Amino acid sequence: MTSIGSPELSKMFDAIAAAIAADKDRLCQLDGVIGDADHGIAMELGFNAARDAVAGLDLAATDPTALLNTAAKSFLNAVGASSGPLYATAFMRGAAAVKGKTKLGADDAIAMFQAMAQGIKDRGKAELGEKTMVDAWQPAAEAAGAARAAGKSLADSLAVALAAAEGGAEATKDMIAAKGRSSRLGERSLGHVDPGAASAVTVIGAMAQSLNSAIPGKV
Amino acid sequence: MTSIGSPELSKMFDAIAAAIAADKDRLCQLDGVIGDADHGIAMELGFNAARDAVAGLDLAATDPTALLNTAAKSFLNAVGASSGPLYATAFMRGAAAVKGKTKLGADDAIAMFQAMAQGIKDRGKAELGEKTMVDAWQPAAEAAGAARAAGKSLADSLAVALAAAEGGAEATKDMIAAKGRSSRLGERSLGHVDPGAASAVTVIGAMAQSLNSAIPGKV
Amino acid sequence: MQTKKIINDGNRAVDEMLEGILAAHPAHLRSVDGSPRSIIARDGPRSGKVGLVIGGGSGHEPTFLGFVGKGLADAAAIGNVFASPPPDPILECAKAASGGAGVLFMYGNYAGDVMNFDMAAEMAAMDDIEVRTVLTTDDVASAPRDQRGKRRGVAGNFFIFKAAGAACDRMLSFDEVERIARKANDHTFTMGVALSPCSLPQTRRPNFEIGADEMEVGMGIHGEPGIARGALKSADAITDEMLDRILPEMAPSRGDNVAVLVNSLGSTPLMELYIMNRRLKQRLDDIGVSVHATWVGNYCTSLEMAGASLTLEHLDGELQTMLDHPCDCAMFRAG
Amino acid sequence: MQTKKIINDGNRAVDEMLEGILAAHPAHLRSVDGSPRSIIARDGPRSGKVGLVIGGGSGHEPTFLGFVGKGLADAAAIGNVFASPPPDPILECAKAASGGAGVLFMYGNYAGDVMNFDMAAEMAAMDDIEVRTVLTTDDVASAPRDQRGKRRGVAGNFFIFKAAGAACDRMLSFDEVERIARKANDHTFTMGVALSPCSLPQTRRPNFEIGADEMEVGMGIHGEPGIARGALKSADAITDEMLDRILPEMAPSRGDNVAVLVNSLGSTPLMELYIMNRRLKQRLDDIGVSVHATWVGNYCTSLEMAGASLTLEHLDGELQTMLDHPCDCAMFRAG
Ligand SMILES: Nc1ncnc2c1ncn2[C@@H]1O[C@H](COP(=O)(O)OP(=O)(O)O)[C@@H](O)[C@H]1O
Ligand SMILES: Nc1ncnc2c1ncn2[C@@H]1O[C@H](COP(=O)(O)OP(=O)(O)O)[C@@H](O)[C@H]1O
Ligand SMILES: [Mg+2]
Ligand SMILES: [Mg+2]
Ligand SMILES: [Mg+2]
Ligand SMILES: [Mg+2]
Repeated sequence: MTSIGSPELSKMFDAIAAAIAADKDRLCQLDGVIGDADHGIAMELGFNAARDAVAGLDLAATDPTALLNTAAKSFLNAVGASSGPLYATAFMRGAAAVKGKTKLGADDAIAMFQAMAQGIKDRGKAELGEKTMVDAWQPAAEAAGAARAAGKSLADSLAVALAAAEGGAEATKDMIAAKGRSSRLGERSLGHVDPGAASAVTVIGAMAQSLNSAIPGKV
Repeated sequence: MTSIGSPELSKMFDAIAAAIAADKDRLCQLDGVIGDADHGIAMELGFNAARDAVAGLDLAATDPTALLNTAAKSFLNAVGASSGPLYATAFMRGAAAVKGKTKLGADDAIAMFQAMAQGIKDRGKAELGEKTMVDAWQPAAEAAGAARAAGKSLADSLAVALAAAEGGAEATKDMIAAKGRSSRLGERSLGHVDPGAASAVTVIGAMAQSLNSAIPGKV
Repeated sequence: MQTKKIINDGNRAVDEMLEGILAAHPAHLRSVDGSPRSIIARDGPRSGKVGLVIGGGSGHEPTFLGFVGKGLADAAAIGNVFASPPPDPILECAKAASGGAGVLFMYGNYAGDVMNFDMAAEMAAMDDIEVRTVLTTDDVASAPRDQRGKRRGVAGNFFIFKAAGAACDRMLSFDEVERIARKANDHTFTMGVALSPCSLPQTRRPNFEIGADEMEVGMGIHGEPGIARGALKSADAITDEMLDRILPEMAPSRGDNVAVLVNSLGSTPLMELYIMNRRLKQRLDDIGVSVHATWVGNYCTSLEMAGASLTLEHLDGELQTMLDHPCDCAMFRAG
Repeated sequence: MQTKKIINDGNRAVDEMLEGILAAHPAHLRSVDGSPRSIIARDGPRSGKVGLVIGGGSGHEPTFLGFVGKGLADAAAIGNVFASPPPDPILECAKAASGGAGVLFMYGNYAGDVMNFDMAAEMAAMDDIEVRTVLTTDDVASAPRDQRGKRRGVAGNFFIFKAAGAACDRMLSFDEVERIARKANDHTFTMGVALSPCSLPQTRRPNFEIGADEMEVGMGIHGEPGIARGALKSADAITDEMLDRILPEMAPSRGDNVAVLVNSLGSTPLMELYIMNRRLKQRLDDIGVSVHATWVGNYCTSLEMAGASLTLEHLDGELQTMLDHPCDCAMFRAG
């Protein structure tokens, strides 16, 4: 296995859904502090729906773009909320980034990953430092791109992406929210991790692990 | 002091109000178990109103009958509930029993006491054993009457009345309520003291103490 | 530790509430001069009409005040929290509601209310007002079927008062009004469950204890214990448990019409009530019973108690006419 | 330990609630075929009329569903608990509400709602439906005065939707409807306090922690923290604190008219709301401001949260006309 096709992407959605389900309570608790306590629910619903929709596809007859669009649509329709449009846009952009391919190599996977981050940013109109999931996704995408450009393997690139996401999520503690529900808290949002940034780490971690097993080693 | 006039009755209402106020929480708790948790409130409101109304009278120009009727009316209007008509009727009957007197001797006091018990019974149409305040008041009135008939002093007569009330209240534990709010509980009312019987003990105790100090010793 | 309430002085809560109600609904309600606990409809009492006086303890809002208005009750006498009003404000209501054709007293069947309203009725008779009384006894959980007269009046009040109020508004005779009121009571069945206690403004302590996973089946609307304490069940199971008591008694035939009230005891939100209504409708569909009208919400509450009750009114043509008769109250409008 | 709820499966709560709502109100509401989260008025949309689509997360009932009906909103798109609906059901609402004269989207100003409704608006444009959007931003506690556009929409929705719905029903032009909707929003001010948390059906855990003697001032209707945590105060002090923020911004002149909404966030009973209304009326009387109409009750809730909000709408002749315009919704009627 040195490339990522629809079966591998389907496994990736299994992995994300499992990781998010395990993380649900923590995410709801984080959201309870500065938001409305439902982020874990939304993420679980969304990724369960995406996983199930993808599992229902004839993977032999579905290319990655179609698969990612299916995931996007089903996530969105199951969730709404903030996470819905953000992750739906992420996957639709990821889908567009790999249009025409049936198998994704390491560069394609990185391109998909970067497109996802950009999609979240475009949909939410959030900048770095506004205490949103962008604070995890953008550094992760930048780190992944830089690592790959520097000749790192997919696994290593995604490993630095995950580390960057973790750093970014941790950094949201010191930010005052400027976008999303918690932006009305002003200074009271200080000291708490943004739930969307926290879940981004979980999503990115599951993606990394799953894609690494599709393209293992030093490719 | 060997007789009871309006000043002494006024002091009696002070004494009852103080005793009930001190007992309020327990009475609410008892009522919470088999009723609606407000019995202490009703009794406190009622006796505070009675005390205040009586305190507002020109005692020199008010005979016991008028005083007791004032207490009845003010208790009733402050409370409503079950306790309101029951205690209002008690005091109105007590008032009628001493009609025409300005000073009450021991026999009058016992007659007043018995009339009160009968008033409660008539108003509530409750029989002994139905788990109501009648189970304290009726034995108390009977015991007081019997003791007085046997030549006991007012103090001793009221002492046996109090003991009988206590016994009667305690006995309500083993009764299934057949009147009042708790009558819908069936067997679930078993094992709990009736709040109205409990407060009757408090009222009778305060009355006894107060009247004894008006007609002390072996009269 | 005190329970949390937005109040000032607990002892003044009822009077301050009434001030707030009169301030909110000046077009519908006023109090009798000198008797602030006697609330009457601005457009209710009139000559030749049987007057309808309802009342009882506070803490059940919008019962009783919310049902005062044209086409429903003419007046409500308001007691302390969970306590019958004393006779005086009831008497003032009777006087204000009297149009010379008699005054009907309607209220839930509780010892305290019976004593106070009866005293008021005696006083009204001395003022040459003929008073009759119809007690509501819709709570199926509060006494066995053969002792219907011993049952409590709870949320079904709403349908029963509505029928009587419509009969009065249609200028029916005292006999007819009384007959219809009794019939509405006979045709109305309620059962409730409670999940958590309320607390009185004066004590601010939970008025009963209940386990974290328990419910009280058949709970009264004053926190009186019901018929059984059990594990909290699903909405469908709770609804079924209620219907399994109500339906055998009501014994509707296929094609019959009912009116439905899914009532919150206070803090149970609409979401949960509508989930119950979903099951209720399934059950009625199954036995071919039609729902003529449904009310869902806070109609007869116990302050902030959590829990809900179901009420079914078994309609015939006459009761349906009374139900559909328009009414215009401060907190409720229909027709 | 789970919080107590009368539900079946937490994940099915919203859909089961909707089933119960449609079963209860068949004369008023129906869902779009194939889109059960798109609820439309039976007597609402019509040719030549601007369509009004509202919506948002569930858990605020009777907001939003309760305000769908003739004279108010034509359709509501329903999300999960405290979650914006996705674009698809919103789009279906837009199609159903469209009478060819444009469709106005109105909803509370939350990031999630904005993203989903905007996506739906783009999709509607592809179907040749012109969509405009007016966000409600009445929560004075959620951003400073000079950032009104950043504020949340809360209970004031009720007045703002009502004005827009009336303008639509009166067949005003799209421009006029939009202008009136914006004006109603500009004239409407809300502030709330919360005393205890609610819990989501899926988690059944309190969604925030609060001390036994504390209140959260400026709490959002999803349990979002407000502007300050403080000791629980008396009803009068709480009402004053709210008015002291609202009135300086609203700046009414002597003789002005306002409409009042005293809203329960869920479990706060009518008694407490009316006690607040008493104080509110005193304060308005003091400054010579008249109350044209008052609503008191559960209008915009956060499931079973304890707490209350005050909303004032500063009326002029036009807004008063819109407020008085009749509407007939499943859970609300006026005029
Ligand atoms: N404009 C935005 N751009 C990017 N991310 C956002 C934006 N608004 C909110 N978010 C993210 O969404 C998360 C909340 O998601 P969720 O709880 O599912 O939705 P909601 O706030 O609607 O309840 C926040 O923690 C934040 O990371
Ligand atoms: N019919 C009755 N006859 C005598 N006492 C009664 C009757 N009904 C109720 N009571 C007494 O009243 C008590 C309850 O009083 P209270 O709590 O003040 O009234 P309520 O039941 O209206 O809340 C009961 O404990 C019982 O002793
Ligand atoms: Mg959230
Ligand atoms: Mg009691
Ligand atoms: Mg009581
Ligand atoms: Mg949310």
